[in-house]
Amino acid sequence: MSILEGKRVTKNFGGLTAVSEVDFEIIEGEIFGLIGPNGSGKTTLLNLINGIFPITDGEIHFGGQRLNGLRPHQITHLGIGRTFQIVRAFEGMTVKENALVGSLFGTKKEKNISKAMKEVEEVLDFVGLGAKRHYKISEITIADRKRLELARALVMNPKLLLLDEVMAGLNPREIEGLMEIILTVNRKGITVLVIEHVMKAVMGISQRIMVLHHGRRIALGSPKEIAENEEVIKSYLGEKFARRERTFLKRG
Amino acid sequence: MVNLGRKGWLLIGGGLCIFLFLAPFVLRGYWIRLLTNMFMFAVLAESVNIIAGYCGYLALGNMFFFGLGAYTVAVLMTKFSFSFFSALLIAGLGASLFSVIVGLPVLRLKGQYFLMGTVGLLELLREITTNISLTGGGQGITLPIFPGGAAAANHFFYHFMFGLMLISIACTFYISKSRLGYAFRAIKFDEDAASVMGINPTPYKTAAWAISAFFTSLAGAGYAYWMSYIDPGEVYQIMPSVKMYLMMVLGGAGTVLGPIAGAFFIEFISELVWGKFLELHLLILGLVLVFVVIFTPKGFIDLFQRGLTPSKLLSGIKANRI
Amino acid sequence: MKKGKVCVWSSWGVILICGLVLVISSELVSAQEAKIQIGAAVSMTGRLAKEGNLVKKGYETWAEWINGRGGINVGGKPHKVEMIYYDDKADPTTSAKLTEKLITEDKVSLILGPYSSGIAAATSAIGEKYGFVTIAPVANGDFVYERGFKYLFSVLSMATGDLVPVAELAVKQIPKPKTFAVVVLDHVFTLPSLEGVKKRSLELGLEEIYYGKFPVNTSDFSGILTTIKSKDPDLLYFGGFFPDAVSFYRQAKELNVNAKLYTTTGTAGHPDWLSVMKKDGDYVLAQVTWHPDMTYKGPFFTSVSYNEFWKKRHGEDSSFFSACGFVAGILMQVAIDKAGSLDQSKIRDALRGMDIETFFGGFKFDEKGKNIAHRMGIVQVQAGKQVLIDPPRPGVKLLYPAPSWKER
Amino acid sequence: MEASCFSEASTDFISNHEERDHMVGQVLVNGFLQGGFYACIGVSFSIVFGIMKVINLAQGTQIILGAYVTYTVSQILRIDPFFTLPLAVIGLFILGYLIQKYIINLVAKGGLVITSLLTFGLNLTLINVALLIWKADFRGTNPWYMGMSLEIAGVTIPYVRLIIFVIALLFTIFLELFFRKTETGNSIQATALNPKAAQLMGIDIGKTYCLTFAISSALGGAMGTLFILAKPISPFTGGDFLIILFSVAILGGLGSIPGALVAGIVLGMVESFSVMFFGIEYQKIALNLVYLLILIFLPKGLMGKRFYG
Repeated sequence: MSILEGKRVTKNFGGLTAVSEVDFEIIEGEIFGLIGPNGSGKTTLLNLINGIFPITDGEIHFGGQRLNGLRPHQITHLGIGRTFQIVRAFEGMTVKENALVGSLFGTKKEKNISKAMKEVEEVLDFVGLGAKRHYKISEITIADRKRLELARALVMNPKLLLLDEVMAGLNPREIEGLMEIILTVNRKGITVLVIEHVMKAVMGISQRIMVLHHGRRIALGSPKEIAENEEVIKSYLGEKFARRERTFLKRG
Repeated sequence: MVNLGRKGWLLIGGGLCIFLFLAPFVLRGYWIRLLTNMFMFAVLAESVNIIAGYCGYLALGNMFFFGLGAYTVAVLMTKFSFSFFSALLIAGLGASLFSVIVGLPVLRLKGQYFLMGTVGLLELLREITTNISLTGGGQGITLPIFPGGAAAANHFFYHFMFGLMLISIACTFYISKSRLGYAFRAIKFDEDAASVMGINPTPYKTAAWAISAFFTSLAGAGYAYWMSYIDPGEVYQIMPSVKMYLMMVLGGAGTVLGPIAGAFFIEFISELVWGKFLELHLLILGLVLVFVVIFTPKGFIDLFQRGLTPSKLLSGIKANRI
Repeated sequence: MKKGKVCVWSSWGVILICGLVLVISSELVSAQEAKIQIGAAVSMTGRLAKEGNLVKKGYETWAEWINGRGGINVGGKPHKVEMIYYDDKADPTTSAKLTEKLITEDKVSLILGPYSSGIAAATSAIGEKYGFVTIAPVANGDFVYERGFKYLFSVLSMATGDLVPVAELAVKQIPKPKTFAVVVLDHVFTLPSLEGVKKRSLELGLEEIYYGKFPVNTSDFSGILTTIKSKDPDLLYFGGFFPDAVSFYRQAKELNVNAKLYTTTGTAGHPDWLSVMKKDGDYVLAQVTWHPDMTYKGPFFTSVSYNEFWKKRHGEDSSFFSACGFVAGILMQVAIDKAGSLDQSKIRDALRGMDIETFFGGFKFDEKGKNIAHRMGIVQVQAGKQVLIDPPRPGVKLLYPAPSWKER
Repeated sequence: MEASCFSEASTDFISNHEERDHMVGQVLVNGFLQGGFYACIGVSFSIVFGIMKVINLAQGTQIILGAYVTYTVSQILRIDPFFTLPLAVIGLFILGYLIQKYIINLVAKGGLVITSLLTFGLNLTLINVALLIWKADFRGTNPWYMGMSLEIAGVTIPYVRLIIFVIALLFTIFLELFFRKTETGNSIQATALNPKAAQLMGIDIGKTYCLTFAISSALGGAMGTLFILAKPISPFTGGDFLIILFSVAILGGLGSIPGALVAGIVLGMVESFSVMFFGIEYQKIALNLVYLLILIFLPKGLMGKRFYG
């Protein structure tokens, strides 16, 4: 059954429409890909889901609960975790402290700090930051910051995880690693929504993919369908990639 | 510097406290007064540290809580013949309540606008106090003299401010270790990210300001009784606010003991300055401000950490210059 | 974390060292003692710097003068005096601290008071604590003396009497004034004087047709003046700081607001008034604590000879602020002479019993330490000069009614 | 006491009608003329605030320094204060440029606490320097036309205030044109919007900031010249401007010059009408209340951008 459902979701900034009448439905337990050219409204859609922007028109439901008009922290407490495209870690706090905030104030609002510390350390080990837990944010690499973003979202132990371009700017090896992590997370039963530009990754891990273009939904379906969808190819993927992808999918 | 364990530090700290507690019994009046003054500023710096250093909201006008406390006590003691301590309690709680009330609208402002808002509040409260006959208006108000001679008074106010300082330190220490502290700092560094991570900023901001208000107001209350005469122009000043910020920055914003150390340091400096150069102290205080922010924008604790070599000093500049 | 802590404590170390240095240095200061040390904390900077420095000048000159005569006579043998000055920055806290420093650290034998009521209120409390006589040279807000202090003495009569002579003068004039308006700065400096003259005027049967209190730093009086103009009072009582008075009367001229008599607290007697206002300053009245043309006689000086002495030293008339400082010194010295020792309680009793006339005027203190023998002088600015018109002198009369701004 | 003069101040207007109308006219003019001056000093603060996000707590004293230049020069050369205006402008321009180049730029990226502390430190330093040079005495000018005024329909308009108003207005308009039309002006605005982008476009941020601060300082100097015509000054007078500077900047909106102009005049009106309706002792309260209410309820100011976040 669906965990997150959007009906004719629309957002206007003054004159221009960033997202218009997008319908979507995310099935519990799946990895749902969201792709589209820059400025196609992907991040805006995320901001609408977790309440950073007020929604102009339409409705978003999370497990039956209507999200319209809720403040970000309320939505977080319902069980939606999120990472930021431009990393928004708390400079001046250590890696561990950053993650700790998530577990103290996230979905389960851990009261006991030492207990929180423990699980934070587990999560940090899981995303591979265990060794750097005492580093200041300024002292760690982009890749690590992305991992931290992920960790911060995970310790909030969400039912739904929104990942905004966690792979942007990483080298292939790091990407492989992150894909692994995301799949493991998903296996633990956490539904995941990924925004990605790295086609290979998003095609590889998502069960279903939605394509946005100029704020409209131009396609929704399995990676295979998307790769073959003419409009998508025209407006976004481009022939060359599509061909390679088809052959890639044929081989299975 | 040798690194004693936690116990060692506790020992030193405790020793220092006992020493300071007994000090007034050996020191002469001026020194008692000087230290009392330092404790007072330490309290003020610490309470600014809570709202600005931890929570990142720069309440430059924070001194209006000081005036509020001072006048609450003054009016209650003279016009309604309250005892000092009951008046004190009311002053503290009153200020916190007030901070919550004005906080709801004012804490919505960010950065410069919050800063300027608090300055506006300072001015407004001064003008209002000047215009109410209950507070003695512009003529100021005279409090009852502390009964029981010079020594008794000196010791009373010394220990009052000293105790207040210890409490404020303890409170800040608790905050820094508790969920509150994490929430404050998260809000300071990135309020949106904080709210996405499940922190509802409003109550935390308000709490931070209320605590800050509480201590500032108590300090003001003590001050009023200590000076035994106050007028609006004197207790609602912006100058001490700025001094508080200097102390906080110098000692290290968002650390427990930094502001305290900063307060002591600055008070000693200005004390030395008056003695020597009569007509230059503004200039010197001004230059101290300028040099501090240029060379040690993160406070001298940070400087100690990085080491005191000239190159390190210059790196302090490099961080912020354009 | 640990590291941070280490640093915090090391900084504490630095501070404690600073403290030690300070202790030692102060010890060195208070070590040498030969003469009578007299301490004074006055405002050399801050909002009251101008007046504070003038008072200090009075103290300095007195010290030179007394040392020139061999010093203060204590029980038969003269002691030279040595002054210690601190700058209280016109801030009561600082002033209180410095006064306590003078008493407990520098171990001075005598204290000469600070400038202004607000600050005297703070320092007198210290003097009282240690049983030190405080002679307040220029602090005549009644509230300062209403706290039952035993060691506090005022050089001046109380502020509520400051402008009373103006009202008394006015009602003697032809055409007799009927109405008056009061415009006053809401501040301890000005309120008492204006309240006093208001009360007296009402007693004398004048009618109050306007009363306005303005806050500190009011720059624009045109609103208030417009109101006053519509009421057209005979007497205009104004009380405010120097800049307030200047912009008030300038705007009065601009808006052509006329009265038969203009008054300010102090300001028109202020040294800077003439240089700033030029001829627009004419006809305005103000109280002065002292004036060279006064005709008091006393030990050491008459009003005239004092001013000549001052002229020789400084090449200018003595301002009344300096006179207050100077006479405070003389009081102290007379009291010690009479007490025959430096014992504060003896000095206090000497002052209590005192009833003398000096170049400054009479001195007789009531049980609260108010000087009941002193009477403010009233000056009117006539042709760019501050002319003493009260106490009355032959050949000097009040210019009344003042011509309208247009006719000047 | 307050109560009594409250009623007085208000009743007399109800009592007599054409007196009241004439009164309103006068008060209107007063507020307007005062407002012009407020607007201009406000602008001098507002541009630094809007463009560099720096709260210049020394602005008041810079204005006073301008006044001192005027005072000194007109005393020495025995010339009309107005003719010293260019000197005040140039002098303060240079001072401002140096301050920004060698002091403020060193901490420009330091954030709000740092810059505010710095400007306050500068303020103290400047005050003390002024104190050493000119002493604590009150200094004032008194040209021959001081206090003269023309009368139109029972409303008196003092020449000095009129001239002050006009000059202040000219300065403001000139500045607005400078920002709109000239290339330098545009580059300054670009820097204001987004320093990083501006840098990429090849604008020298440091230099732009110096220029901005210098302009603001120069404007302050000019206003000093005008101020000392109306009121005597001492080194400590500068602090009195603070809340006006803030109010104009806030009410006018972040760094918006036309906004500041309107704001200044609105404040002037509030000031003089509050006197008319409530009595003068409520003037400052009214000002501060308006200031806070705007800050809280009118986030965009009158013509500026919004200022949450």
